[in-house]
Amino acid sequence: MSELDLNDKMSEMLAKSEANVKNSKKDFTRPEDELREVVAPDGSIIKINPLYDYFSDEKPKEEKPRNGVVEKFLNWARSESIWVLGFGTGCGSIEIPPLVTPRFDMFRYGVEMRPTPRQSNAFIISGYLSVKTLKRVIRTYEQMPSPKYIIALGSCTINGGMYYDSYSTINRLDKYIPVDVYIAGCMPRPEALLHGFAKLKQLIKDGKAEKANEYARNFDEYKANQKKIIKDWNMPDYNW
Amino acid sequence: MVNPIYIVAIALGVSFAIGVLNKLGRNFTGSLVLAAVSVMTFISYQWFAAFQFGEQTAKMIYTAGFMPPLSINLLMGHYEAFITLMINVIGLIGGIYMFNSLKKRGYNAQVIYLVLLMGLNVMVMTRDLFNLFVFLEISSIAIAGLILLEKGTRSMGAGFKYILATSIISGFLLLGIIFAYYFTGSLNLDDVVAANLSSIKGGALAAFMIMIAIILEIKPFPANGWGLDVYEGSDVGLSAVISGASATASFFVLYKVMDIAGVEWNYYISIIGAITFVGSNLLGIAQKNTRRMLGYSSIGQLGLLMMILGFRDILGEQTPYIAFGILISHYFAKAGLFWLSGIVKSKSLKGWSNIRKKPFFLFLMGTFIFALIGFPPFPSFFAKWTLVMELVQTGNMTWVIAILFGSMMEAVYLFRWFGYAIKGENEHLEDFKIKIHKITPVWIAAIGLYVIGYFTAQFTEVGAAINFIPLAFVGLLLAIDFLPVMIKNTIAITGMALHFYFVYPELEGDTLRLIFEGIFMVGGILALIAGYAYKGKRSGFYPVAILMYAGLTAIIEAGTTLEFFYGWELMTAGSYFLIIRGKRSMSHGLSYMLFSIGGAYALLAAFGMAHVGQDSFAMDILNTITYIPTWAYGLLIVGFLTKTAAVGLHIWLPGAHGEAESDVSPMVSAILLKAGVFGIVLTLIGMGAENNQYSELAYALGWLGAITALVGNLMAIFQEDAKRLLAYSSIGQLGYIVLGLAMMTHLGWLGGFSYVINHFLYKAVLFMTIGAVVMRVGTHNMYEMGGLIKRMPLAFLAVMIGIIALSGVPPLSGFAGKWLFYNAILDKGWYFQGAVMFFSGGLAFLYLWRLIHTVFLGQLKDNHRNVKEISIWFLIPIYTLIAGLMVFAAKPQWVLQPMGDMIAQFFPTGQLVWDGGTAISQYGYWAGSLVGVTIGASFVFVLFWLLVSTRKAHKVKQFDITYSGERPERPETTHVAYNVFEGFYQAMWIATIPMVETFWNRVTEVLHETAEFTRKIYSGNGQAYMLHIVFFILVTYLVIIGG
Amino acid sequence: MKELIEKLNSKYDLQEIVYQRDNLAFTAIRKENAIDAITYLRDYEEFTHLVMMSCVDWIEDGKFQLLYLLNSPEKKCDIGIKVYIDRENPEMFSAHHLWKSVWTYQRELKEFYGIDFPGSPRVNDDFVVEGWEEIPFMRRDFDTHEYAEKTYFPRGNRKTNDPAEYMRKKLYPNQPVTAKQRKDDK
Amino acid sequence: MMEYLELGHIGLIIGFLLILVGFWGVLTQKNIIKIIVGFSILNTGINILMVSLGYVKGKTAPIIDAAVAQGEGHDVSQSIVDPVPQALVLTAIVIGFGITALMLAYAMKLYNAKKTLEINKFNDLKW
Amino acid sequence: MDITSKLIYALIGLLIVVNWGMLMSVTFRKIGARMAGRHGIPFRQPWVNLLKNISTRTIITHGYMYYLGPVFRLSGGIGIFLFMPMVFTGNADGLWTNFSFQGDLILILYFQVFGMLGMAMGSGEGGHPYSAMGVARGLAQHAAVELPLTIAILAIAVQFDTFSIYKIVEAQQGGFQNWVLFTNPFASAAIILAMLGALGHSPFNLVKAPNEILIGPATEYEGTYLGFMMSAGAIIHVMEAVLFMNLIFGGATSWIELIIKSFLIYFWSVFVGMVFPRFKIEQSVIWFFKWPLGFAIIGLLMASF
Repeated sequence: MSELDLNDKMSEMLAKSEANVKNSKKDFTRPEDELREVVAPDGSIIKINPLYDYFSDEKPKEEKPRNGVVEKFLNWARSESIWVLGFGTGCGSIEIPPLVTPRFDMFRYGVEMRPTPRQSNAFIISGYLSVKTLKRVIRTYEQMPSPKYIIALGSCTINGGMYYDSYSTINRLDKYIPVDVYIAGCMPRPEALLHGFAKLKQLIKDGKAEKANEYARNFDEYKANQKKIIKDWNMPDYNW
Repeated sequence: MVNPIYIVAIALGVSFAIGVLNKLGRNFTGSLVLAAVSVMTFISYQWFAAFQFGEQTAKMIYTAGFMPPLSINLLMGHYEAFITLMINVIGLIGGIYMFNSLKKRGYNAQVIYLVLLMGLNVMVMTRDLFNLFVFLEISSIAIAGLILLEKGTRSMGAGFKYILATSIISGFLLLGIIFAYYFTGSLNLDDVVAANLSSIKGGALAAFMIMIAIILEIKPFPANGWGLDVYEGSDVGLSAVISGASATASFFVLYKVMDIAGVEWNYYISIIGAITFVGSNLLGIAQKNTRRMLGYSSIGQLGLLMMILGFRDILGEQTPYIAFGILISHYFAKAGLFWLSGIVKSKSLKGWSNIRKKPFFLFLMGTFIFALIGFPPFPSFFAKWTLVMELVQTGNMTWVIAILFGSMMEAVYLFRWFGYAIKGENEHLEDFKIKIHKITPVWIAAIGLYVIGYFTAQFTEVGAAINFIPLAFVGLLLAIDFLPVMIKNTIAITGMALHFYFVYPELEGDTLRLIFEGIFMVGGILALIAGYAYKGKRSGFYPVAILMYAGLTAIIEAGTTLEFFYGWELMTAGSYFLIIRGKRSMSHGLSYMLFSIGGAYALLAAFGMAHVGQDSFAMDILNTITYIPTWAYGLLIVGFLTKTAAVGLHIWLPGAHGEAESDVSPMVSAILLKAGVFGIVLTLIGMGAENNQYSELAYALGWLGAITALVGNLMAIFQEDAKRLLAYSSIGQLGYIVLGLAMMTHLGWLGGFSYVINHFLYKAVLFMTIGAVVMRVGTHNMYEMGGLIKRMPLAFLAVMIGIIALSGVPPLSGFAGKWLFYNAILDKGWYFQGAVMFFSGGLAFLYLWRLIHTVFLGQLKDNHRNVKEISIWFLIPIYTLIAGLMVFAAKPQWVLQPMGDMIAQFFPTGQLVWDGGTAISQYGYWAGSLVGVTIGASFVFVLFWLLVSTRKAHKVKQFDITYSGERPERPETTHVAYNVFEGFYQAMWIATIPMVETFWNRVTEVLHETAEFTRKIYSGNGQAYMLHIVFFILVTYLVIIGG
Repeated sequence: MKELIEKLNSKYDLQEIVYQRDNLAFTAIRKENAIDAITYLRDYEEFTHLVMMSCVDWIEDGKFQLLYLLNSPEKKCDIGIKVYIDRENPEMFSAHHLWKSVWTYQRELKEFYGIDFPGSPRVNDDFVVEGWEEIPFMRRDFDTHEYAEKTYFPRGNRKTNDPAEYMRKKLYPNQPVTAKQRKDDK
Repeated sequence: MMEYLELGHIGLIIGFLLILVGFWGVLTQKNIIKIIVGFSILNTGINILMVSLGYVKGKTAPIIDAAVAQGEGHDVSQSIVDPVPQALVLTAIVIGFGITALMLAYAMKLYNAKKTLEINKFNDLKW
Repeated sequence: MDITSKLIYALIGLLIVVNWGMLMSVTFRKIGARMAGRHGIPFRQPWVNLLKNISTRTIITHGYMYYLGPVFRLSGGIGIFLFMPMVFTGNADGLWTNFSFQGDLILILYFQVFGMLGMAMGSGEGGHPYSAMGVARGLAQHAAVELPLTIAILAIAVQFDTFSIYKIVEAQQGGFQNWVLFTNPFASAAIILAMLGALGHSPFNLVKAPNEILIGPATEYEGTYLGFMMSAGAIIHVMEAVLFMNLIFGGATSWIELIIKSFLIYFWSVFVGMVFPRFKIEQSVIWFFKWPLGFAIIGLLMASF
């Protein structure tokens, strides 16, 4: 790109952001999310809506558990194989690394860290959650395959904790995503976390950890809450 | 029979009449001139016809009623008749061309033009030395006079230099004649010859002076600046006449007077000719001005003719044939080119791109250039062939090298020029008008070349009309070029199919040839089917494609080396045109042509060596080369390797294949390269197959093949252009084939041949698919594509099958080649070559994955969201080929068994044993079809299981990926495609330095620098030119007499 | 240091001068002169490094105080340039051409305080919070508690304890409070 | 001295000298007119050379007049020098004249074009 | 042996191999844990993981190639198993030779790529950048491993004048002194070193490169796909070990011997992996061109003279 183009682009961007400020009550669309037109190789014009064309935004469905013993057996397997997504959302994520150390060693309980949401079934919301992070959390949570579990760590996720009056930190996590297990404390120690895992396992075994279905059931409500605080929503409504 | 003296009489008479008529105010003098020249032409034609078709004997015409030496006498023999015919014909059509410009310059110019022709005629016919001098002077004065009548200082300066130089030369000639008279007492040529001038004391000096003057008239290098200036500066019509008539006459004069000097001069004339030929052509490289370049070329051609004259004792009765072929090609082609340059007007080579819009101009220009270089079916091809055959026969390899080197240089600048014309990137295109009287002569020249080419061929083995049927077909396609693609394509396919149908019975039983013919014809037809996808006229495509196929099939069917070479050159010409059709293909087309010509010359020399001591030209002579056979086979191999693009000779390939059109790439890659393989096969059979006498050659070839495989595959990894990637991959694959063949064992050949077939199949699939994709998406760069599997699932499937086959992963057919290679390597003991090859095979995964990933997988680009599946016309041939691949994969024994039987003719030991579908070698075993069944079964089993367990899978879109909680912004920034193997590059960069390219660049640089430096001697100063002449004479004197 | 300030004073008519330490001084410059002075300091007095740029909301005075803290690696001293700008119409000349880091500082100030820097690149883009609709949240007249109550579903009956006292009560309910502890609590 | 130095030899020597002078003029003079003069001298030299070569001592010019003894049985050719070179010279002179004229015409036109007669200046075409 | 019983034996063998492969992977994790002073995962963990993965309730697909990726991978693994003679019983068509009569060593060498290539293409359609990066690294390393490995294998083939694995194993019977490990130590050294790259543990685990490019090619795969890939991984690990066992460690005459030997071979790679940190691509490539290649060339020279 030449210097000139860059300048043009820059001034265009400036004009755009100024325009955004003027009617700031409505529009948070970033330039890259606006409708755009590209020229196809054969010369025709393709209109692209970046918010819809690239995503499958079908809503989640409730997934019925299997019958009786089979489901019990599978739940046992799920409970013994908790793969936690490696995503530290707040200060509590510093409490997770000790779990892999010899002193706590979560592996013996079948708990492992996985790097990608596609392969994990548990998500630890570690401490305070700003609105900005919430957006990422929602996307990540929705990308996990069902059944999936949320462990909320620390008092910030319960009632906002010491950030209860912050302009950018949520107070109650369960208004936005369904939570299976809360672990209170500021911060809870790794032992508490292990205890939380044990609790979660028990819930799964009892067939009570069906929060993913709850999310699907009350999807519109959750979405409304999420969208209320996330003003610049630039994702599909459900992230597959 | 009209007395030839009337040629003179009419010219003189009309000249006088014009003067008178002009005084009377009559205005038809121009037509009168043409009429006069017509009559002159008629007279010479009459004589020529009488000699050629009748029983006429040479006739001496005595003037003034005395017998020589008292009077001047003219001789009208066969040659004289022919040469005067040539002079008069060019005088006539040149006169038509110059009609207006002569008229503009007034009746004086018309008179002078007539006088010029007359002078040339008499120069040819006269047997009197002094008369020769007089008419030499007359024609010189006439030329200078014509130039004088032009406008502008440039041409005037040239004319003045010309007259200065010719005066000096004629001074020497006069002195020589006087001395000759003094010593022999006669001016009559025959008397002087009879007196054996050079044996008389002091007579040698006289002979020297006469000879050197005549030689200088032919403008030998480097004493020829004056001639060049005239070629460049004067009116193009005149340049054409000088090049066509004056030079021809001078050449004939040299032929006449050579007898005076005696046989020892032959050698010196050859040397001067060789220096002129090589020197002028070398200097031609540095030329940017069209006309001057043509001048260099003219002089070079005359140098070649001088060489031939010098060889006349060696060549014996072939001399006239050879000289005729070269002379007539040069005569028509050069005149034609000069005339064209007059129409196009542009002085610089680059300016010629303005003829691109006029295809017939390109046709004409191509005709002339190919005729000059010596391509079939032009006379020069047959002449050059005979020349080289005879020279090698008599052990004159050095001369052959000089001739081929000079021709190579000539090809360099002529084809560069042609490249500019076809593909030059010149924004500023001047338009030009075509006048009928100017274009007609050019057409006559071109048609003359074809007609005479046909007749010339009658004296050789390819004379049979069958060899011209494909050319006639090409001509037909050329004639119907205005029709839409649909019709032409159908005609072309029908033609090829018919050809195959007729040829097939002949080849049945000869599996070797049948394999290659099948690849050429079936592959050709399939590639042509893809041509239906094109719309419009596709001007010029079909003639050249068919020309290539004609050449290819001629190679297969060749019974003699000449026929082989004929086919080879046709194929080269056709493929050159195909390649240069692509975008940005100028430099690639040029390098392809140069390497091809270089290779062809190597073949020519090798065929010559093979012919030594043999009576026939049959292809079998390759089996029994006795004359420095190692070199001969080496040359053959090098010649064929230029087509298979072995490392060192490969630099033309990536660009040529990469930039070619979508359906041309498979033609030139999957099909054309096999011609080189066929040649190598023939060579290796010639080397004795199993009883190979030349293991060192085979060993070198083997390493070359291995390194080619490595280089090709390694370079393919780092390409960003999909088609270039495939092109480099072709280099690598051809390396395997060469290595396999070089092993000279049964298994090696079987491996090589299985690669021949496989490479044809999958490379055609890949090139066609990628080409069709490129047609849809409009870019070659892989990083600009991506995710196309969503839009083109069938294309993806084709590429997937292609790459699995190419990488040699079982169960597809590529594995057959790998398996055979491992066994062959173990059999032969070439472990390290094998290791290099298998390593290259490993590298293939890298670029294959890259090809499929960056094009079809990953993120679909915005502007490709609506592209359609590739054209059905591409899918048909692609899936036909895939069916072939599948058959090979499912039943390898169907292919390998007959192939093994064929190879067993040459390599009876170490054959595979077939137990049903299981191939058993000495070392291992492989049940191709069973492996397929096993793999297929487990695949289907797993697939079924997955289908059952994930029947509810939700189909997501392209940005539904885990992106660290974020979402991708754009496909461009999410698609990993550019410089994918960066890490590998950091480890391997040292192996990717383009050493070969640097080497060839260095070679061209050195040539250019030499030419650029040497041509500075042509300072443009008339005196300097005279000094050159004097020095030339002195040096020649010291060498010939003083030395 | 002194000489420098005096030189600066003679040039730009400084409004208040505070010598904090031997190598640190603060001074206030009029808005019109500020960028000029900073440029001068950067180009002629070797203050090549912008340590930071911040803002104080003097709501009582109706002013924002901008602070440019400059550092000179050669002279090993810092100087803080204070600029008072009107709170009603907060606007300041952009200094983005002096240091690239200023881009970010000004973007931050724009978002936090609503101070405009016309011409500064990307100054209107989101910085920390995305999609903010209220008045800039670092202004002292913005009530974050009220905002949070309104927005983030506060869980009712929230009770705040003094941690020390709470733990003491919980761990040692019977032990009386000592004088020292009482002193510490204060 | 005349015994040793025949008229023919004198002609030869002068002819050679003139040729050399002519060459010198042609190759060294920069002025076109001077070059043309050089050519004329060269031509003259060649012509003299030619005539001298045909000279036979004691013979007369090949013109059938009183100077040539005539009579029955007397071979005319015995008393005259070789006529052929002289005939050639006549032709050569004519041609030389033609060339000189042509050169002068060139000189005139060249001068008109560039207002100079320096041969160095007419090197538009080179290399 | 008729085809039905062959099939039955092959299926039994496959079950053994899958389970043994999973057990080996636990062992690997256990060893790592113990070295770090941890308890480590329970032995049942891989089976539980597999069960959990194939029982997820939602599953996505990016397209048909994405879908076929794991199929290629697993059927590639199964294919290698089918073409490999597992246990030497003195009979080329014996009990546990599977379908090795269909092809020899070369077939296995090239068929290894089948799964890799399919997986690479499948993950490519997933569209995740890290998948492509992982594949690119993997292919680069594979090419580098291939060179010493091929030369060493050629050396072994030259030594025994055959490509038949059965014959190679047969020739090594009768005591450990007949093993290639001792008869051609250099080629064996090359294979032992190249094996590290083929098995893909640290320091040559840059394909997956945890914490760097997530998990490489498998980034977008979940649920059942992942389960398939885990099973395939288990099979392939065992088969790699068995291949090297057959080539240089004298093969196995019983399942017990096979299990012990393959465990030791696998342990070697685990042991190295525990000690050395990850290489970068160019380091890895260059490393393979140094020691393993040198050894392989010496080994080939030894075998050919």
